[in-house]
Amino acid sequence: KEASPKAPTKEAPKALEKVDFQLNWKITGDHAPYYVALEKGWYKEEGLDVNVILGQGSGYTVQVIDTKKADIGISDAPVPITNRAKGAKVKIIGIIFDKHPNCMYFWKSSGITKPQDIVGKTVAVPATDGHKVMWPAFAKQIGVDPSSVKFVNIEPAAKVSALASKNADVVFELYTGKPFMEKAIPPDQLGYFVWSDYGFNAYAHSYITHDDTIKTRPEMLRKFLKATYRAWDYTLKNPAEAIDILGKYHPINKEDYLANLKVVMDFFKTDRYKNNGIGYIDPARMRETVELVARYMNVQMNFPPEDVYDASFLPSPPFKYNW
Amino acid sequence: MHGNTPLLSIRELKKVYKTREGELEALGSVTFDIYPQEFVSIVGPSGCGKTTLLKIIAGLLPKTSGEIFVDKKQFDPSREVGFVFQKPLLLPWRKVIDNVLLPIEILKLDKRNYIEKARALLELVGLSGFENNYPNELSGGMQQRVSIARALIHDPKLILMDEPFGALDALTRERMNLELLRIWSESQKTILFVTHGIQEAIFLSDRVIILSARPSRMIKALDIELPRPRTMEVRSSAEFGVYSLEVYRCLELT
Amino acid sequence: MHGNTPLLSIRELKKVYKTREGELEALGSVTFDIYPQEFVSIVGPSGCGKTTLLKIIAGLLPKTSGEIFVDKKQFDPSREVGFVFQKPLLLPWRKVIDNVLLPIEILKLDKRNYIEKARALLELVGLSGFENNYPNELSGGMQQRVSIARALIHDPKLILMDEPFGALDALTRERMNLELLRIWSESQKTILFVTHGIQEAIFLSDRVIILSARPSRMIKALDIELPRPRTMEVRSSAEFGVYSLEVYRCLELT
Amino acid sequence: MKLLLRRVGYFFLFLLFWQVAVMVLGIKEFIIPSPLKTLSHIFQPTLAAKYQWPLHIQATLMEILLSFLITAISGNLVALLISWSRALKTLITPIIVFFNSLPKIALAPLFLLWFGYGLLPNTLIAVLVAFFPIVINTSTGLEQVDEDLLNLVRYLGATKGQIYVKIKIPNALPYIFSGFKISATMCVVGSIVGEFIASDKGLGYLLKDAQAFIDTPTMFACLLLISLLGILFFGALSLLEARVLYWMPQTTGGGKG
Amino acid sequence: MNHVLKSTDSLTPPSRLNALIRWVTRSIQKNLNSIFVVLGFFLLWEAAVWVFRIPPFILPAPSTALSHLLFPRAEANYRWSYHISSTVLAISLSFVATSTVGILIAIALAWSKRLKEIILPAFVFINSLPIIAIAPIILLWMGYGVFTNMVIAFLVGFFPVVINTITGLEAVDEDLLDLVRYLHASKLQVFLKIRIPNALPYIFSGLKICSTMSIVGAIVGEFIASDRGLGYIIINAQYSMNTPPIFSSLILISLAGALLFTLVSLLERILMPWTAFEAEP
Ligand SMILES: Nc1ncnc2c1ncn2[C@@H]1O[C@H](COP(=O)(O)OP(=O)(O)OP(=O)(O)O)[C@@H](O)[C@H]1O
Ligand SMILES: Nc1ncnc2c1ncn2[C@@H]1O[C@H](COP(=O)(O)OP(=O)(O)OP(=O)(O)O)[C@@H](O)[C@H]1O
Ligand SMILES: [Mg+2]
Ligand SMILES: [Mg+2]
Repeated sequence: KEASPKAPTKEAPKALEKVDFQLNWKITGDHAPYYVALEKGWYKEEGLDVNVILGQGSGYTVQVIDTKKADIGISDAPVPITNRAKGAKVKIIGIIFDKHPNCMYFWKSSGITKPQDIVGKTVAVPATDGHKVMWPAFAKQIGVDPSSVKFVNIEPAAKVSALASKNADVVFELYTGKPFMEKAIPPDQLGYFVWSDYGFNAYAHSYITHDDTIKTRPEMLRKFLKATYRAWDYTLKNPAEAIDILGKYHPINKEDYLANLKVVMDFFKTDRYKNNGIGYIDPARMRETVELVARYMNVQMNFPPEDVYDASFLPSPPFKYNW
Repeated sequence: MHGNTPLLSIRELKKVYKTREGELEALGSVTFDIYPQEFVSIVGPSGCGKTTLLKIIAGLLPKTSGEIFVDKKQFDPSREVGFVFQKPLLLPWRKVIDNVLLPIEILKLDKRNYIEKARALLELVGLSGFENNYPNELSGGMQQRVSIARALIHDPKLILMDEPFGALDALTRERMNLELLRIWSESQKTILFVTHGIQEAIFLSDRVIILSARPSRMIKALDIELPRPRTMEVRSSAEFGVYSLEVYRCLELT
Repeated sequence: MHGNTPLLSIRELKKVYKTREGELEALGSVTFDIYPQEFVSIVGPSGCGKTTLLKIIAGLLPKTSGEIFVDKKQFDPSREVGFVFQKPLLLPWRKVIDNVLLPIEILKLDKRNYIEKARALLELVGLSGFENNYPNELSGGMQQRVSIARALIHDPKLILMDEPFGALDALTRERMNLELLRIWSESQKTILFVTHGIQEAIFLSDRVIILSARPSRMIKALDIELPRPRTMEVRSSAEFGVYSLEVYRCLELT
Repeated sequence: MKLLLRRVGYFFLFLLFWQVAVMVLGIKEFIIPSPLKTLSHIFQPTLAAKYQWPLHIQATLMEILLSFLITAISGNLVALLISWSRALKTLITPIIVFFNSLPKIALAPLFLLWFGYGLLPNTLIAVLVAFFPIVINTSTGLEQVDEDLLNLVRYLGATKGQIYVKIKIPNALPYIFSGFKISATMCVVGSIVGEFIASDKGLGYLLKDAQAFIDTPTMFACLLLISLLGILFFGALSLLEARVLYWMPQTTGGGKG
Repeated sequence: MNHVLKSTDSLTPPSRLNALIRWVTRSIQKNLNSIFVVLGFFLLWEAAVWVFRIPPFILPAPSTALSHLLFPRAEANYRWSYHISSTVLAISLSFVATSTVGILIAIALAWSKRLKEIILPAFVFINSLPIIAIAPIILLWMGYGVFTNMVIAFLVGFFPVVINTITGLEAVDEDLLDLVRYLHASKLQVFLKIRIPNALPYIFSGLKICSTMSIVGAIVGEFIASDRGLGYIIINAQYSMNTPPIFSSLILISLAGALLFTLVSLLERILMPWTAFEAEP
């Protein structure tokens, strides 16, 4: 197993509990909190020895959690929901972004003025990307036929190129990728629509775990979420320091990542998090998410919406984010 | 010139190869004796089965019928035979001395007892000083001499040589013939020598066995009563010419 | 036996190779004449520069100094020379007849005029019927015969042969010698023949030129006054033995 | 022929073993699907219609063939240049070697930026991947000529052009073909890599799509078809080789592949 | 007594060390040319970037890439030495593992005809798959980490080693086998004394191909299954269109390729001293 170079495991005393934590993707700005928690020793304080593992996408995270190759993972909410319907034993135990970050980018010069203008356009998006998976839902929500656009599969790394070279009219990419888009496309010419501004209200990045882990190691989950949300709280308050810490562990361009993190912070500036604390799972919205998945993505839901999540491990008192 | 008991007796030896196209009678029926310390050559047209014969004697091929025996006992070639092939077949990754010692390793004998012998043999073949060279640092003639030393290392009674000098140029070959005669007389071995060279066969041998084309039979066993040591004078003599004409006749070359 | 004017005169020909290790004097100084329809052989130790000599005559190598001329004019090899190499060097992707016609293509002559000639030459070398075979369907001796036909196709005056039968087994070689003599007398060409085989050289030639080891000089030009046609009886005669002994002496083989 | 039959036999044995293993060990479908399930995604009519196999196979096949064509022509041309002139050789070789050791996938964004997507760029990527072996093999072949074979025509005053046309190029044919065979497989791999970088159809596209939905049977079906394409292509080239190199001694019975 | 040796055969035993040294100096001379060409190529590239004002996200100038490599950056801590050393480790481990396992497999296959008949087609099949396509599946089976990374590199590079080694083991002069067969050599003896040494030149040419592929394999492995190494730097930088470190890494990777190739060639020379005297042009 990989251990980060400066992980506090080195001087580990006796009984730290090992936790394998599967990220959703390679390092992005929103992964800073885990390294903040590691650096400040908050996981250790909780008696946990957390091992952060880089990711391959939400689908991969679900596979890893379902086969118990990791204990906790990050995944886009609809993915575990879909897979639970297919028999995977995974549950959501906490939310990361309170707003859905899915977004579409285009050149302003292309004449797109509203999301519906996407009809007939060429859209570049990695096949394994959450955007592609959730497109049918969003398409129906904005009232267009999901098959009315032409998809081009690309490597995740090629998103910016695809738009910059105008090889695609539209690129689906998280809103958090905006600083990188702006590197290649002048900000005044870059157009974008955040899906959540057009009624796409599903939950997005969430912490998931296996049903068995919920049964056998509830305390661990509780401790993990406590330290993690504490780190989120700290990161949101000290983004520059958080990115500095992240930069100690990974070869990142801090300027780029700080810009990235600052965009991410927008997803935490909601009344829900202000009132209920970061990570809060709103049952109504979760139900909505499940319904969205069931309706628009042709999944047979053979269980009640309450089965897909378990809010009992969230920290109490919650970390209320007051921006 | 022969002793009384043959070193090796070959009786009605036959070999039939089974090929895709059917049976191929390589050796018709061959019968002859070899006596200790004799130098016997075999000549015959290409493809008549000379190599086949040597390989059967060395145990590399099964015979189809006939007998090979020593003192009325079945012949066991493994330690009694040294084989010199047409190509020197030295292992390029081994130094000269280690090439000479190869049979010792294969026979799982104690190598230490043979190192001195290997040196002595290399001296016999005129290669002292080259023990630690690699084969490709030697000329073709030198390589073939190493392979002769190798065939002698485990002290076999009988040396089988299958056109050992076929790949050498004619001048080197003449020299090697003189060398071989010296080695033979010094080492007191028995040699069965296959060649295409009629002059060569006559020059070297006590007896030349002439085989017919396939299926081969012995046309003639020609005793060569030229004086020894053989020199270039012997080779240029009128008697030599008579012997060669005899062989030419047998092979219908005239 | 010679006509009056030489076909080719070679005067104090020298060749020095420049190598990484310094200069290497391959041909010391060689002087001789070849007369029309003569069969001249060159023998000498390996590495003495025989191939070098032929290559210079054929224009494949520049000479270092000396002269090669015909009728007092500079010699132009391109259409006057046919070269037979040690290996047959047939192009495996061409049929026998197309191999024979290769020089015609290279010389950009009209191929149609030569097809009949190619057939005739193949008949001359005893290969009629094999025109449309591929080289790897022929034996080594047959391949070398094709290459002789190829050397004759553009009707050169002089045929240079560099150990053409060196790769053949001795019996086949004897046969090829007889063949070559027949081809030579029928085609009325002049042949300069390099060989290591002393018997071969004497058997074939009107004259044998003996070269010393490097840097090579001519030790002797031996006129062979054996009767023609040469037969195996000639070869086994006492006179033949005398000539060979002479050559052995020159080469210090005795 | 018998060998071929035995191979096919082993292959079915392998499939059977795989099927039994999946069934007995209860391996979940998204880890390894059973061969039956995999094959059903290719042959079962409704599923097959859903995946539009012919469309994707055709797209990939086009890329493979086109890239092979381009590789074969340009690779041999470059090899010819290298062997023709020493100066060109010193100039071109290091650059080719340099590019050969680069992981092409690392340049994915740049490829998209420079070439866009579709048949042409995918073909180009495949060419880039498969280029090297052909250049190496052909130039080796052009250089591995018996010096005496050259002398044979040189003393007749042959021109450089004649030497190439009559001796060097035919002489290099066996090398050229072995380069072809190596490149064939690499063209397949290269085309798929190209499709990964950017594509809107092809087996690589379908494979990625299936991966997104954790649809492992389809992924395996794609992999099966991809390697089938590779093996067929290789086999076709071997047949062609036997045809073109009719003058080579027939030594190989069934070929290596 | 040695009179016959004099004229044609005499050969002074040359020094093998000298030959090795000569070979090394000649190789350096030969590669000097290549180095100049590559330098020229970089200069052209640099000039093109400046003249055509190519924005760095499309193609950074080599000087930019180099400066990222050589000088500490305020905005990022690339920890080059850490990532380089981990990539070097990954490459060496996968190269060593690939070669050893590949050679052992080849020996096993050459030993048993039956085994070869069954397994070799399977290898051909695996070799014809694009490894990056199956990498996610491998990742799922084996999890994240150095070992997975090595497995990926192995799959990319094992084939040439296996094929070449088998060819070498089988390309033995039949007569060479007769040579030991008449002495009743065992199969093991035949392998140890004849077949394996005979295969060495083939093995080395396999290793040379494998050296390039191991590098590609190790880097692809880092793309997919690692959180360190140059491959990881590339993947990370791609996300944020941060091209200079990508090119720094690519330059380093090429360098590693050249280095590994040279090492293999040197090893070949040292392990096969008998080839030192093969005719030099
Ligand atoms: N393994 C084999 N299977 C079938 N036929 C064989 C085999 N080995 C040899 N032959 C055939 O048997 C005949 C005799 O072969 P052999 O090699 O013994 O002849 P040879 O007298 O040594 O010939 P050469 O003088 O050319 O060396 C030849 O016709 C040859 O083609
Ligand atoms: N291109 C070359 N460069 C340097 N030295 C050469 C070259 N070609 C031949 N030599 C050397 O010149 C000498 C004469 O060579 P050449 O091939 O002419 O001899 P040869 O008499 O034909 O020998 P052989 O009988 O073995 O064929 C040899 O010592 C050889 O090593
Ligand atoms: Mg034989
Ligand atoms: Mg010569």
